Amino acid sequence: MLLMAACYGAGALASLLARRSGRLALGVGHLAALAGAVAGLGVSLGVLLGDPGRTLTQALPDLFPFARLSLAVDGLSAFFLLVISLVAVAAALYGPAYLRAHSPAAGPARQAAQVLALNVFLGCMAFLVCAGDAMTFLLCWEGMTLASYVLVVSEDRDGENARAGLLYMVMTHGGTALLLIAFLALTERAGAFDFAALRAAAGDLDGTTRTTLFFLAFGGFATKAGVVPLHVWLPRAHPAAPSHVSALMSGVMLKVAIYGMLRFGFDLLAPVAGPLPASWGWTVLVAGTISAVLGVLYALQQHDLKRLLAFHSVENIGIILIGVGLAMILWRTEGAGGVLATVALTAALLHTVNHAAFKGLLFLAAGSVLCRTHVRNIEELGGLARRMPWTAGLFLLGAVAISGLPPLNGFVSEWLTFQALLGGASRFHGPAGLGIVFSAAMLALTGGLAAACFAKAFGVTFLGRARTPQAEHATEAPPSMIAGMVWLGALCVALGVAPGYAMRLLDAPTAGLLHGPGASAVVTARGPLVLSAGLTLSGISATTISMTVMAALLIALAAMAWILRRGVRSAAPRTAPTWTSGMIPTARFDYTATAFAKPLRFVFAALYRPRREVTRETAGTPYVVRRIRYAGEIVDLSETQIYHRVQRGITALSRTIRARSTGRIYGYIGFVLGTLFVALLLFGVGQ
Amino acid sequence: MAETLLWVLPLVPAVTALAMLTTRSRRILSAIDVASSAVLVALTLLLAREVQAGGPRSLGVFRVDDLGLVFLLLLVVLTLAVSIYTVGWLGQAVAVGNMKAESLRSYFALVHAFVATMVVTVLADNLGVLWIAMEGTTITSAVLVGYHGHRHGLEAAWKYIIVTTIGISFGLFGTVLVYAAAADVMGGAGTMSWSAIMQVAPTLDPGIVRIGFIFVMIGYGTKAGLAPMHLWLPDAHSQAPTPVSALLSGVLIKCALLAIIRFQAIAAAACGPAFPAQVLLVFGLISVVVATPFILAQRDLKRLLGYHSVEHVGIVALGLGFGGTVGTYGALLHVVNHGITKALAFFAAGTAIARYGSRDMRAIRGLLAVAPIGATFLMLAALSLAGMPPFSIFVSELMVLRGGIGHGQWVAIAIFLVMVVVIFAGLLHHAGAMAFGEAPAAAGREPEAWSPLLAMLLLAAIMVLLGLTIPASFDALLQRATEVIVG
Amino acid sequence: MITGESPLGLVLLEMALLVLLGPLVTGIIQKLKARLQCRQGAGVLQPYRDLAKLFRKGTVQAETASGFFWSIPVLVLAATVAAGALVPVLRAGPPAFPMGDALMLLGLLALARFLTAVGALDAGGAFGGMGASREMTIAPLVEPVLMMVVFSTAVAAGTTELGALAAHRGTSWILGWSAADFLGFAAMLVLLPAETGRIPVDNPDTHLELTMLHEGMLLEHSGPGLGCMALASHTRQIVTLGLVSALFFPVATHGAGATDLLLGAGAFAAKILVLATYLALVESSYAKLRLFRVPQYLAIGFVCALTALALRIL
Amino acid sequence: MSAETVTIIDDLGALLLFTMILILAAGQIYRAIYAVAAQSLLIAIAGAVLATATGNVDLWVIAGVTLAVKAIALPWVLHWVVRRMKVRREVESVIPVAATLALAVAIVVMSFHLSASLGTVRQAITGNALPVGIALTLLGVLVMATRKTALHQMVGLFASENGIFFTAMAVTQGMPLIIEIGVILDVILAALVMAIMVLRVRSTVDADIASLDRLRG
Repeated sequence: MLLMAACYGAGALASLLARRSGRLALGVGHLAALAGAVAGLGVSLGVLLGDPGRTLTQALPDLFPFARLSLAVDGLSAFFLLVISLVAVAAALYGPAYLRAHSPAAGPARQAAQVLALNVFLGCMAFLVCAGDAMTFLLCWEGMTLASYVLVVSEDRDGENARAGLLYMVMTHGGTALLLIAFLALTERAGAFDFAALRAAAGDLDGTTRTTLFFLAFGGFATKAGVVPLHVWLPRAHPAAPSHVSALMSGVMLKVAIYGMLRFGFDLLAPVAGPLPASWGWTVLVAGTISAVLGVLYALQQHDLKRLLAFHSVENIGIILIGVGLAMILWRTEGAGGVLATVALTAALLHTVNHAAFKGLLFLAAGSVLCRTHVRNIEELGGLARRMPWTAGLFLLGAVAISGLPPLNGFVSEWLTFQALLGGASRFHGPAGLGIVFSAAMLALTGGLAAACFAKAFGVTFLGRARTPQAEHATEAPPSMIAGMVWLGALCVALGVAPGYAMRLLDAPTAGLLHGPGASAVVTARGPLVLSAGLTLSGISATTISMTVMAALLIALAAMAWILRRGVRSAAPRTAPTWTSGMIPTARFDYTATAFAKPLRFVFAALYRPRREVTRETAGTPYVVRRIRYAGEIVDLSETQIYHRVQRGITALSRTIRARSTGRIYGYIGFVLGTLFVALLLFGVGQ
Repeated sequence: MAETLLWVLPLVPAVTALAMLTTRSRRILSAIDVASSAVLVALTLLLAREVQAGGPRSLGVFRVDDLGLVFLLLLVVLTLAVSIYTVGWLGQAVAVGNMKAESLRSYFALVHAFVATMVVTVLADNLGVLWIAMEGTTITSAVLVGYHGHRHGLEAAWKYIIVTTIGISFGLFGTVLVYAAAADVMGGAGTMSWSAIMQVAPTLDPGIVRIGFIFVMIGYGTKAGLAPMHLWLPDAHSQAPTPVSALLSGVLIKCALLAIIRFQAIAAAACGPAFPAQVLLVFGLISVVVATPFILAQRDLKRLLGYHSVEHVGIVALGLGFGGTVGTYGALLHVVNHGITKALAFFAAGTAIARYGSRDMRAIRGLLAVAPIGATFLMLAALSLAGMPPFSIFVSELMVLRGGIGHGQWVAIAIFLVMVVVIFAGLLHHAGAMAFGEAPAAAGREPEAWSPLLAMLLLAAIMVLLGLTIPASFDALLQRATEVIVG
Repeated sequence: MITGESPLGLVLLEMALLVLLGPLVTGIIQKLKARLQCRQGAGVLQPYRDLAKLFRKGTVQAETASGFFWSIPVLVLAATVAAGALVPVLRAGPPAFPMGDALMLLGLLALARFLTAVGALDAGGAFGGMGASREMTIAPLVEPVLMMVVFSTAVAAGTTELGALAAHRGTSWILGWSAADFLGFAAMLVLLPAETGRIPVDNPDTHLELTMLHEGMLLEHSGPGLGCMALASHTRQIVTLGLVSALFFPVATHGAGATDLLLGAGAFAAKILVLATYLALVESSYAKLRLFRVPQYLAIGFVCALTALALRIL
Repeated sequence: MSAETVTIIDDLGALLLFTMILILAAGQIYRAIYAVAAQSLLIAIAGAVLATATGNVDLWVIAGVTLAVKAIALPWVLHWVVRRMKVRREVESVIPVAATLALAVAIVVMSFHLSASLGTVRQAITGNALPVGIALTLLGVLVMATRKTALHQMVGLFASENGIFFTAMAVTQGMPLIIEIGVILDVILAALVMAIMVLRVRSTVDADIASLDRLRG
């Protein structure tokens, strides 16, 4: 673990020293990051595969007299450390080439600053999940925010990024304020900062305080995780960062917030015995469902590739939260509740790592498109599949995975979530059960919409004709970037085809957190090749699937179909222009993303509040139309309805107050006199 | 040894002030300036070691205890930083014509007289001497505020001297009342020595002490810039020459706070700790709340920093008001942290203003492009002022919060946090707008002068260090200082 | 190989059976439609002839199409057929070796649909995109409802595995149905045309570019590729019908004797015929809906399914 | 302390309040200055009375210094500045004089109510010196808050400091001499600086320094 720290530290330091030569800084810094990630992998695997219940602790130097700093890696921490390290490896492989290729204009100082921030960012995240006390947690939490802020604003210094960074900082800072209260309320009870003491101090909390603290913490973490309606910063900040950092922010940083929720909900604040208060789980479940649906709906209407991906992060966080909330509802309920809670938590954690894998992959692919074309609006791309085959193929892989389609990993975790939801529904009769099933239906809707969205994203970006010269002259990304993507793509396939083996890694977190059966005991009871989830109380009639067999079957069938496809007389295909009712096809004939998403915009108009304006240029008579200009936009409801109003309100208020102040000195004196008068009346009169 | 130091310390700047009048050469003046500040630092460290070894020392009307030592350290460190900064700043100011080359010596003399009075306020044991020195700071710094001599400067100086003099006269009235109570108890020739009064504090008449404390609170609170008596502060701090602004914001208001703390100790002993805590809490909250809108809608960079001082003094008052060991400790730590950070902020702002020739933040754009190092320092200072780790203010605000939560002051905590977040937004908005974007053609692109950067580096180093750790010796000092207050 | 608790071999046999019978079902539906519209109509084997012809032809490929285009039909066909492996045809009861459940089945169909849409976008040109866009608009609305129908039976059975579901329902046919079953079945009947791409949601016969959904996506495919796509859509249709029958009126013969299998086969044929007739009736008695009326139409199914679930759970 | 001393002090206090009201109501700057001088004279007398009563020598000195500085020197300085500046003699008040007087009444009532609520303070400070002192101090500031010209603000400042002096003298034990001297010196220094500023503004920008209000918000 110290090795990991050393590596990140060395990376930061090296990039600081090497600020004269950007190339060196990039190389060394990313190398150090890679080493740190590998070390992190080692640590986490060591804990996860070691004997369950073992906690790796490591005292840190006492920096502050009032708090003893320490690291404590238990199953949960190790799992999230694993997620972080997995993506960090890809980012470290991908980073140098990207930074060089995307912004060659950037001076060495700026590149060095970026690498420095990257190392700090990774280090803070790794230490955050390993933190054994509140102080370390808070310091790393803010350090993580600060480093990512630097990365966001450093990408290119135009106002847009600065605004995105500002919004990001302010909202997360607000979240941190909530966290501060939640933490300090515990530390002041405990008189110490380490988690063990907090756990003990939370033992004798009364119900209302406990719930209040949980909601404070949940609010704080939800801001970071981008839960609707606290998500507005996310689709701005994530795209603004360099792409491998976007991958880290979307794929990992949001998960750190999930870690915080789990740590608080199941560990620190959990009552000594008995189930959690019902309000916790239901809040999380509802928040998750709303985020999932709204996230994908807004993603559908985005034409900025990275923004689209960022909105999908909102969606996937929602899916994870559905699992978490369900686990909270079911935990320590009688009967097979415990088992079901394990299934739900397993689904959530599995989706956590899955989302890290495919969202990281997608962001990296989007990044290589970006650094080759310098265009983020997919309307201006197209036809890239023939010029960047690797990128296109890997993006398609990620698209299938994130759409929750078999045989890739997205399907597995969504399947587990569905099973858990059904189990919950069969346990709770009455409205509770109905609510659970309804969120299952919403989850299904989410999956379908995600598929639609990525059909659009992939099709419009990579297929058809190139719409602009940038897309026309794109070339394949350098091999080191491809390597980073391939690593994540391999993860997607492996987790999809053989998920049973991943369950082994989930044992420690699930068992450690729920004090119940481990993941593999429940989900892969029939061997690693078979996933099963017991729905009934007894868990007798369990639903079982085998991703492995299904993948094998698919391959076999594909082989047969391949032969069939070659046809009886295998002649090379003639090529001809695309059929466009007999006209000569041009790029303008291709279906645009706007047009693709239009029907869904109609269907969900209530949520989008679409605004469109059509301007016609007619030649004298309205019947002869020279040109039609169509402009349309959709608004983010929470943004326009909540944030803009609040912001406008505060600004207007302060403007007026400031305008009121006349710089007259007798006014100043009057204030002093009045204050004294009032103070004497209030405090002076003897009781 | 320590006793001699007690009278040597105020003498150093006083003598320097006189020595300044003997020469006109800028180089020599700056040399003397830096040298005497360095001597001051050295002597203070010596004194600190003595006190750490042998406890509080007193000599006549002077006395140094751990509480005073905290403020003294802040004072001398900032003085040194200011001296280093002034070297480069003067060059630019004279070049532009803000400072007249022939009148420099009076400027230096006034600055050191100002420092001398502040040293006396920190070291004073006799409450009367404390008051006299405080009024002395007002007079000297008022002249410095109006030093540029243009209309705005004089206006600010007038407001400053009038309002603070009123405040201080209230302070005198409070002092008289407390003295009356003490003299009544002691009988015979009563004394105004704080340490002596503390001996008998529990037996003082609570009623009269209460009124006395209110007068002191309003009076020295005016000087400390607590709302709603703060109105002069943004004017004065924004119009003064940048080094003076740093001293005003960084040290002077802290000296006033020290005076309040001394009387708080007496009042707490006489009327029970609840009463002064309550008063401090109210004024702290008012300050934090009142500062917010002016920070959000501010256009003038230095006024922004001025209002920020109001907020942070409010935070210190909150910490004292929350009371208890934790809260008081946090308050003292915050005094130091804010002093360092605010001086850094003023330095960075001063260089930026000199570069763009305007204090209007809408005119300052793309600082990172034209002055990367200074811009980085500005951003660091802004982030620290906003309470971001790993910078020092985060730690002290954390301590203050702990104090509040420990005493269950939920309402105060809620208001405090909301305001802090809003201010964070405003400050970061302003800082980001200045740092990023495209720099106007008018902006000076000459390389950055070394001495201001050196001064900023010194302060930034302390800032980050205190954000990452609290050295054991410093912690021990703060602990003992806390005991002096809380008992 | 044919012995044991419905082993892998039997599963594969059933799958092959579905693939072979898929075109026949289409043929029958066409024939019935023709009859209902007082036409002679082509023979029921016409789809087979079309397929044979297509596989004999050469390929014309759009010049803008990328490397993916060639493999799209392969993957689509594979996914659809794999879905076929999950439908209990001859008999009920969970297979000895688990492969997948209803969710997996729906997932595979969704995968096929996704790939089809991608392929449609590959050639460029307006019609493919139009078809893909509309298909991907309808699909997200259909899938949740389908899942809810599945859930409405799964909640009772405690599993989403079709074989186990069928076994749980046992031989209790219409007689044993509860209100929830009726509503669920109603929802399924509403969804069937949408899922099989038929009037009133889609029109399989038209090649008028502006009205077609599924056909629009196939415009650029030709020869064996088109053959694969056609075969895939035949299979998809029969798989959907099989899903309905497995959910609502399965045969449940646990024996593995030849008689049981024959009985199962007969029952299956009967069920498929009934559903095919229903589709034919609907197609020839309704007109195609405008695209933006389709959501309202599907809403009926949604309400039915939700009510079914409510009844099942409350 | 003998009862008649207390009564004398109380009478002096009443007179002081009367002079303060004169300052508040003064229509012309000169009147205000004369009133301050008279007030300082009364303070000096009070000092003398207390000195005889307590036999405290310091008080004699203080009384003398007060007489010299506050009753003669400062009023003269003010007078000189006024002549030097040739300001309009009329008082420009922020709020009507009637309202000012009403506020004054409120302040006086408050201070007496305040000290009445204290009880045992009476031994510490002679007679009604405490409430009178509070009232004088606040009233002096009230003058500053309700007048627009710089000179009036200086006048008000001195008046309010008279209040402080009165209370300080009335502290039964008397204040340490050195402190009193220091305080008075400070007051003189402040007065000089203020006077310089006033004149400087008058000379550079032809305006009353107290009427500058460009710095706001």
